[in-house]
This record gives sequence, structure tokens and C-alpha cells, in this order.
Amino acid sequence: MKKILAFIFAITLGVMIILSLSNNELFTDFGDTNHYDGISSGYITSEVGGDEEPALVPVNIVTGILVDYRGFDTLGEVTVLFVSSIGVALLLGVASPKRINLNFKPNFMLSVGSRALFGVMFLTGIYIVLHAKTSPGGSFPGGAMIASSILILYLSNDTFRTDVSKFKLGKSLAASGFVLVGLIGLLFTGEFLANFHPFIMDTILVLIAIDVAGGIVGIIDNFLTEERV
Amino acid sequence: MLLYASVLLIVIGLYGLLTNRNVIKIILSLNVLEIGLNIFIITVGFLDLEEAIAPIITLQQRASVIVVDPLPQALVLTAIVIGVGTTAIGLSLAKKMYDKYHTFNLDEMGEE
Amino acid sequence: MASLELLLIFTLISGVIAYLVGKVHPKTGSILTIIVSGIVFASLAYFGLNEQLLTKVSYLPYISFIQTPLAIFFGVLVSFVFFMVSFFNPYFIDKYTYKAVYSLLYLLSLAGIIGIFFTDNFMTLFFFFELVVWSSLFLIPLGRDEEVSVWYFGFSVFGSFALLSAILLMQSVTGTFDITTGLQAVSGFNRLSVFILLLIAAFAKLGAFPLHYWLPKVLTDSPDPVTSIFSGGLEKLGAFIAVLGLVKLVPTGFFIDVMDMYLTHYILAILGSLTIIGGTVMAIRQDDAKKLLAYSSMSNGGYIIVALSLGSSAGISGGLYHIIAHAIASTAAFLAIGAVARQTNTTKMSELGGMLHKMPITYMVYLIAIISMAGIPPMGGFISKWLIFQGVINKGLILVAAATFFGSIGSFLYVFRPLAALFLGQELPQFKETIKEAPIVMLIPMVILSLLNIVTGVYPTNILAYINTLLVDLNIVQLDITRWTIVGTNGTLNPALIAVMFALGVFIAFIIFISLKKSRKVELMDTYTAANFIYTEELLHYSVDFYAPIERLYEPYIHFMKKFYQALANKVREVGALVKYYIFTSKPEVATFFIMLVIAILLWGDLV
Amino acid sequence: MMINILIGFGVALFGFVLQTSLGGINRKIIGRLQKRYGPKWYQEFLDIFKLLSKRAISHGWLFDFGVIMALGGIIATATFMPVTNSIVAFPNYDNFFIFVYLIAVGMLGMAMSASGSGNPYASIGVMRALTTMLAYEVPFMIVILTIIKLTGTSSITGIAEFQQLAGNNWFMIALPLGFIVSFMALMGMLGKKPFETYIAPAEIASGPMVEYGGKQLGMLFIMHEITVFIEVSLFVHLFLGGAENILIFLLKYAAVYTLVNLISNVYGRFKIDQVVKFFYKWPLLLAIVQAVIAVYLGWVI
Repeated sequence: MKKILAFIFAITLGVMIILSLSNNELFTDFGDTNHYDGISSGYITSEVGGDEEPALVPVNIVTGILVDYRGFDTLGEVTVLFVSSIGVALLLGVASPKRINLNFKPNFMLSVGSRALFGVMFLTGIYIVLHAKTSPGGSFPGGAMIASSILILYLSNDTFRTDVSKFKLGKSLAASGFVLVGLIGLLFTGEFLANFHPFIMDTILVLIAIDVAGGIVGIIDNFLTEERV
Repeated sequence: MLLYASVLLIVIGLYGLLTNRNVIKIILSLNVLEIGLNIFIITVGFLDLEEAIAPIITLQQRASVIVVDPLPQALVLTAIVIGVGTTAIGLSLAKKMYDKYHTFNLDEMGEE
Repeated sequence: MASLELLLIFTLISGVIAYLVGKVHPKTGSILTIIVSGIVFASLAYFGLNEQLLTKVSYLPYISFIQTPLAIFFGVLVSFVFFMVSFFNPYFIDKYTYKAVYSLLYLLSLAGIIGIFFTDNFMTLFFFFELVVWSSLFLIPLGRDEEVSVWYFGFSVFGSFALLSAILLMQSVTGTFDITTGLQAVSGFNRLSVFILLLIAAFAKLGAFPLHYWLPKVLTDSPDPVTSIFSGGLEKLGAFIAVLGLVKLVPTGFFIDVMDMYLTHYILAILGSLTIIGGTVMAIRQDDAKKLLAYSSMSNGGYIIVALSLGSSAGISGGLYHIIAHAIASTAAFLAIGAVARQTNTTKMSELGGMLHKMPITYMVYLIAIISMAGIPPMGGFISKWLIFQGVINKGLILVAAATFFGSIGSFLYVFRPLAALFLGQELPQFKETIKEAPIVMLIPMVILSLLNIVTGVYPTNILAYINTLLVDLNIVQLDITRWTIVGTNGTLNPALIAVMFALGVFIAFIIFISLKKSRKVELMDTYTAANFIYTEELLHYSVDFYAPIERLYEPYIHFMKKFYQALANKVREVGALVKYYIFTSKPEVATFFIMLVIAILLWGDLV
Repeated sequence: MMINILIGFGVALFGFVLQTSLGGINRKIIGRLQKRYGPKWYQEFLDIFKLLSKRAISHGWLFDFGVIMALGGIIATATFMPVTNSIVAFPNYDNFFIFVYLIAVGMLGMAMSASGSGNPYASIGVMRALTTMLAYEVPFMIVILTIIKLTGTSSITGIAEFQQLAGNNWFMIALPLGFIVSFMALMGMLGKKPFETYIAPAEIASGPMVEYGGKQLGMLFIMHEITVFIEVSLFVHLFLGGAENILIFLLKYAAVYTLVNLISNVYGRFKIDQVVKFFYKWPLLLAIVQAVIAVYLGWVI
């Protein structure tokens, strides 16, 4: 009974959302957006016909928005990730950590394959990070990919527990570095996170990648440890 | 169509939230809901034109080109990362609950 | 300094300095409050009364000042009260837990006062109003009981919301935040709403019935100097708001011909009367001298409401004069009680007695203050009560008049009680050796206030002349005064003549007394006791349940407001528990359901 | 101005002499009613002067200061009192409220001095006096409000002349309910039975007076006589149409005072809470009814 009610209610809400969106002059139809009147137009025009030095703006506008125009938001986002990994560590952290025992034994194929895969994934991740200015999503996917490569090692080798504290350290350093870069901007141009040299953008992208990778690895590490009995 | 798909995902997520009493399932429903929302936001910025391209502009294209709205994409990128954070926190809470009550079901915990 | 802006900045900065200095040496910090409040008062009085205040604003954003007689009237009065009370600060600073913060909050309140009275913009007024509320909120828990600040906060929030709603309503109708033009432009039903909301704010701040509940608690349990500030200064903020609402806002509503008065104003007068009666009745039965004076403050707040709601020149000038007279008298009385409290560590009348013999100057200060509070010539309170009676009688308000007369006679009862139980009577042995007169610095403000009590009662012409210029500003007919007399609508008063005759009468009595045989001095214990032999002072000291017979008559009926507010609080708590049970539940699907419901309701608005 | 002040003090002296003699005469009348011989009519003078000449005790400076303040305040009040239409020290300034409030200074002085003596009987007496005052004053003041509202002046001579001009339509007749209320209030003011609670010689040993003797007591007697003079003549002016000449004043004054005395002698004494209950029941109601009738409806005979 409860499920039927919930079903009806959820469906009703979905229908209401669709109906209210289809009859709304504030909300354009699918594929019919006019963002050239909106706030995005500024980002696009400065990109397309702007007189800015080409090296200063990333080729990918999404990355440009993330690290340049809305760099402050990204700083906040990095902080959220940072705080959530701290939260996980607080909730799951134990005094004397030990790697958790998985229920299955990794067989030969898995361990060899995963090691082979690790190198590819890791390098791809670094590649993406280095080409973050063109790739969609900036350096986030790169960071995530680096983290996944580590996770694969976790799965394949039950004795594996790299010194992930280095990753955690990298994450902290990256987050601080972000602020530091911002402060450099403040020092040179009077604006926080000012983009006055191509180097700034690159640094930020690399730092974000390290931060994401470190954050995810830290979280995974926390999940895969338990207290030594 | 993509819009309906996103709404469908949202509805599925809500249905899951309304009916499930299992913590893991609740978190999964939340993730489904979140994905639906992200897709929905992305669709807002979509431009259904032949000449519209992804917002990646190389030097050759620095003439006037038509691109899809990059802003929703940037926002969604942020949202994904934050979603990872919330999911991680939720899962670790679930793990804690499991350690304490030895069940993931909300109905079976509570009374000590 | 003549610039209001600089004065405000100066007060704020010196508040911070006083805090920093107070961190190192609390007493120096509190001495700074004397200097700063003295400078503020002197500048406001000197430049304000000559209308030379500079209102130009160059440093602070969004703030503008205007110099009106009303602002100067209140500003000078309240800053004077702050100045006088600040003399007490160094002697009480040791009793507080947070010594440095006290000086900071004291000066913050003072800064807020300047802002409230001199701004011409309602939003700024609200901002400074909140500044005062918040800074005074943290002054209260430095005293005996910390819970009372919750009461104060509750009622203040209610008043603040009413004020904010009034301001926003006025702005939405007239499109301006300007006080004068805005209040004049608002019309129709909105005017009535603005009027009611403003008066709610005024009542909450003035502690008038039915929003009086916090006032006695706060005045009793806050530190002694803070009590004096509240009674003499901060309470008058309510009077200021009441003047804005009752006088500056063009009145509206049903007009009662036979009383020559609007129905809304009549209701206010009735509420003021209830405040008078409630305050008087409760004051009579208190054992704590501070609490007694607290209820008397409430009762006098009722007088101010009644007087201002009359709308005639006698009424309003009487109300304004009463604001001055009561500020001076009640500050003096509270300071005197505070001085006693400092020397003896108690204000309970049943524990004290015979302080007269050790603290004669404090006694005289208290005596003069209560003569003024009871409205007896030749003190300031008489002039204002005379004017208020003129106003009430002219309108023929029988019930209101009954209440004002009751309050006036009742004030004899309650002000006499601390005099008899605390200062007079047997000298109790525990105070015989140890108690001394208050330090000379504490006596300075008390003596100044006493002199002012007499001056306001003997020669009110200057103040009344200033009130007349104020009445011009408020578009009300001026009061008819000459150099020595006040001409009311049904009689003429010559305060100086009364004072002269009183002095001559006392002189004649003194001549009679001195020319007769000299008396033999006997001990206080050597009294007629109808053949009972009593050797302990306490048994001969009649101070417990002083007015027991009359208290018995109304004792069963006094707690109905308390019960009302307690029931209200319980209801709020129950509703909160209900909301918590149903909405903030531990079940996630219920929370989801409610969120979805809200979204559905919002979408429904888009669909239809 | 000097001459006005002298007239004022003359009125005070006149009041003292008048009331003291009348008091003596009344003692004789009461004595005759009770089938006693009664004292001589000048007995009260003898009492006062004997007391003044005696050596007394004092309980400290406030004990004496209060007495001086009491007598001074009452003398000051009496100077404002008109005797006839023309014999008035300060025309225009004989405001009703002056009498109500200036008299309070004297009362306060006496209360202060009595409490300062440190005798609980005195404090109890003061408490009862103040409570009685709270009881009778409110109904009385409402009647006065009615009168001031009708006449448009609060000057005592003004009110008296208003009644004379209206063809001797005294407020005693025009406002019958108010008159009854005020007469009761007058008895309370004078401290006559049944409202004698605050003196109550047998119970609290004359209340406020308990510690006094010698010159202080003598001065308080003088003060008491002048107080009675003020209150009774206030009543004469307010309700009996004042006086065109001094003979009429004496007549009316003697009539009122004697009537009060006669009535009071057939009553016992109320308890203090009975006094309050009494005044807040019928007199208050009657006063409000009278005020509504006269002020809002305009039914004045």
C-alpha cells in the first residue's frame, strides 16, 4: 500500500514538473536555450572574440569558468571535498589501522592484469591533467582517474597498502596551494585568484587534480581499513 | 527527450527515498536523484542546432562560433564532486551504523 | 564635538578602547565610560539646545541624521541619564564576571541611543534599535539572574518585529523610509496598521500592559547601574516610538465625540490605565526595593502612554515633561537603592532598616526622588501630573482618570515603603558598625539629580518652553506659559509660588520649633511598647508585609498575566514538539515526503 | 506680593483658631449628647499650649525635621485656601490639585517622622493612614473631576462662584450622588469614625502619634487642626457653594463639621480592609455613575 502511494505520489510529482516546465515562459524548451542573453555570454564572448592573450584563457570554456571566472567557487568546492574526506576520516578513522581483508583471493590474472592496467590508467590520468585546458571537465576527471588506478591496486593485491598518507599530504598541500596561488594573484594584481600569467592556470589545474585524487584515495583508504585487533 | 529521462531519474530517486528503509539503498536512491538533477541541469544549456559545438574553442575557431551553454556544465562538474563528498560521508555513516547495529535496515535499529 | 557622525564614531571607538583598557585594568575602563558619556552628553546638550549640531555624514554609509527638537529632547535626556549612571560604574565593576565587556556594552548602548534619536530614516532607526537591544541584552545577565534576559529578549523581539513590520508596511505604501514624510503619507487602513504596529513596539519597549512582563524582572535582576539606565534611559525609547506613533502619525479610526478623541487613542489610554493600576498594585506588595521601584517604573510608563494618547497640548506636554521628571526621579531613586545595595549587598526591605543614620545623603536623595515620583510639589513630578490631570479632566475620561488618581495615590503607598522599611525605623545591629555612607563619587550624580528634581519642580519654564518649540514641530497647539506660571485649560499653576510658600511655611514651623524648649535626645530603642519589654531591634522594626491588609484584598487576582504568558509559552512548546514529531522525524522517507510536498505546492502555483 | 503672603498666613492662623474653637465646641456638644458635661470650649487651646511649653524627647534629627516639614507643609497649603470669594491670598492660584498634593507634603513629613521614631505602632498607623487615603481618594477625585468638567475651572473660588452665579444651585443638590460620596470621603479624610482605623487609640496607641510628646505633639496638633480646616472648607467651597462673606462661611463650616462629628459618634470602627472594601464598592460605583450622568449625559439638576 505504502509503495503504491509512493509510486503515485512520485509519478504525480514528475508529471507536475514536466507540465510546469512545458508551460513556462521563463523556462525555454529543450534545445532552445538562449544563453547569449544570459550570464554565459560574457564568458563565451571573451573567449571567442576577446582581446585577451590566448594563452591566458583555456581552450575549454568550461575549464575557463571553473578555474578562472569562478575560481572562487572551485576553491569552495575543493574545500567541500576536503572537509568530506576529513569527515569520513573522523567517522571511520581508527587508532591503529590495518588493511581490511577482502572475502576473495585475487587470482593471478587479476593481479597481473590490474598491474598492467594501473600503468595505463595512471598515465592516462596524468595525460588528462596535463591537457586539462582542452578536455571537458578540466582536471577533475584526471584526478579521478589517478584515484581509480590506485583503487585497482587495492582490489588486486590484498597486501597492497601504499603509503597513502603521501596522497593525503598531497591533498592538503594542494588545497593550501590553491589558496597560495590566489594570494599570489592578490599580491601582484590586487585581486584574489587573478589570472595574469598562463602559469597560474596550469598550477591551479594540477593542484585541483592532486586534490581530487588525494581526496578520493583518502576516502577509499578509510573505507578499506579496520582496526588491528 | 533527455529532459523526460532526467525527470524519470528524479522520480525513480524519489520513489526509492520514499519506500526504502535500507541505508545503502537510500544512499543509492539519492545518487540516482542527483544524477537525474545533473542531467536536467545539463539539458538546460543544450542548444539544438547543427552548427552548435561543445564549448571548446581552438585558435582556428576564434571567429564567431555557436557553442552550447558552458555554465550548466561547469556547475554540474562542481555538483558531481560535491556529490562524491556527500556520498562518501553517507556511506561512512552507514558503515558506522552497521558496526553498531549489524544491520542496514532502519526499522531494525533504533531500539537498543 | 558638534558633528553627530563624529560623536557616534567616537562613542563606538571609545567603546572598543574601553574594552581593551578594561581587559588590562577594569576600573580604568569603567572610568572611561564616565568621560565618554560626559562628552556625549555635553556635546548633545551644548550644541543641541543651540540647534548647532552638524548633521552632515561623510564617513558612514547609508546613515543620515536630522536635528529635530524631539531628537534633541530625548537625546539630551537619555545621554544625561547615561552620564549620571556612569559615575556608578567604577564601584560596581568588580561585581561583574565580564568586566571589560560591561564598558563596551555600556558605550554601545549609548551609541545606539544617538543613532535612534537623530536619524531621519526608519531603517537606520531599526538598526540602532537592535544595537541597543542586543547590547543591553548582554548587560542584564551580569546581575543576579541570567534567565531574565530571555524574557527581555522575547518581548524585545516581539517589539522589534512589530517595528520592522510597521516600517516595511509604511515603505511599501509610501515608497520612502523617511520618518516624517513617510508617517504623514501613509493613509487609510494601512495607517491604522502602521499605528498599531508602532504602538506594539512602543509598548514592548516601555513595558506597558499587556507587554509589561519583562520590565520588573529585568529591572530587579540586572546590575544596579543597568537598572538605572533601563528605568531612566532605555525605557524612554518606547516613549520615543510612542511619540512617533501617537503624535507624528496622523490619527485615524472611529471618533468619539463626547470624549473628543479617537477610539484607538481611547483604547491606548485604557491600556495605559491598566498599566498604571497593574504597576501600582504590584509595587505595593513587593518586598524587594528594586522590584518595587521597577513596578513603579511600569506604572509611570502607563502615565506616559495615557498622556501621549490624549493628543491635547496639556496631555502631550505633560507626557513629555513626565518623561523628564520620571527619568530624573527614578534614576535618582534607583541609584540611591543601588548605593544601599553596594554597601549592604541586599535590597530586600525585610533585611534592612535604619540606613538613615549611616547614609543620610542617600536618604535625602531618595526622599526627594520619591516626592517627585509621587507627584508632590515642589518637585518635577507634580508639574507633569498636574498637566496630565488637566488633559484627562478636559477630555472627561472617567475610567482613565480613576486609574490615574489611583496610581497617583498608590504611589504614596509604595514609595513610602522603602523609605520607612529601608531608611527609617530601627537601626538593625548587623549594619550598625560596618556600614558607611556611599563614596563621594557615587554621591555626585545623586546630588545633581536631586537638585534637578527640585529645579524641574520650582522653575519648569525653560523646559516647558523647549517642549513648546517641540510642540510646534509636532503641529500641536502650544502650552500657555509665562515666566512663572503655567496656564492650563482649567486653572493656573505657579510652581515657584508653591515652593516659596512651602519654604516660608517650613521656616515658620522651624521658628516655632526652635523657640520652644530643647528636646531631650533618647535612643531609638527607648520607645513606647505598651508595657511589652522588647530588646531586639528586629522585633521593633515593622517592615515585613507592610501593606498586608490591602494586599490581602487583591492577592488572589494578581497572577493572571503570569498565567497567561506561561500558558502561551507552554502552547508554543507544544506546537514545537508537534512539529518536531511530524516533520523533523527520524524517518527519512517522511522528511522526503514533506520536501516533495513543498515542491509540489510550489509547482502547483506555476501550473494554475 | 508681600501683602498676599501675609493674607495667606492670616488665613492659616484664622483656620487654626476657627477649627480649634469649633473642635472645643463640638467636644462639648458630643459631651451633652452623651449626657456628660463636656470640657470648656477653649479646652483645645489649653491642651496645645500646655504641650508646647513642655520639655519633650527626640529620636534623632529626622524626628524633629519631619514635624517641622509637616507643620510647614500644612501651613503652606492653608495659605492657598480661600475663605470667602474675596478673602483669598492668591487669586487664580487656588488650584484644587495644590490642596490634594501640597497637603501630602505635610502628611509625608509626619509619616516620615513617625516611622523615624522606630516604633512599630507608628509605622502601622502610617500604613493604615495611607491605605485609607488610597480608599477614599479615588471616588472623591472622580466627583471632583465631574465638578471641574462642569465648571471648566479647577480654581476653588471659581467653582464656588460658579455655584453662586447659577442661582445658588449648589453641587450638593446638583450632584446628589457625588455629594454623598464626597461626604463619606470627607469623613475618611478627617479620620472620623468609622474610618478612624489609623488612629485607633485603644488598638495601636494613636498610631502615628504614639512617640510624640511636648512640643512635637503640640505642633502636630496645630497641624491637625489646620488640616481639618483645609479639608472641611474645601468641602464647603466645592459642594455648598462657597461663601460670599465670612459669616456664611462660618455657618456652613460649622454645619459641615458638626454634622461629620455627630455622624461619626454613632458609629464603631471599621477594620482597615473593610475601609478599602467599603470605598471601592458603593462610593466608587456611585461616583462613576454620577460622573457618567453629569459628563456624558449632561443631566445636572
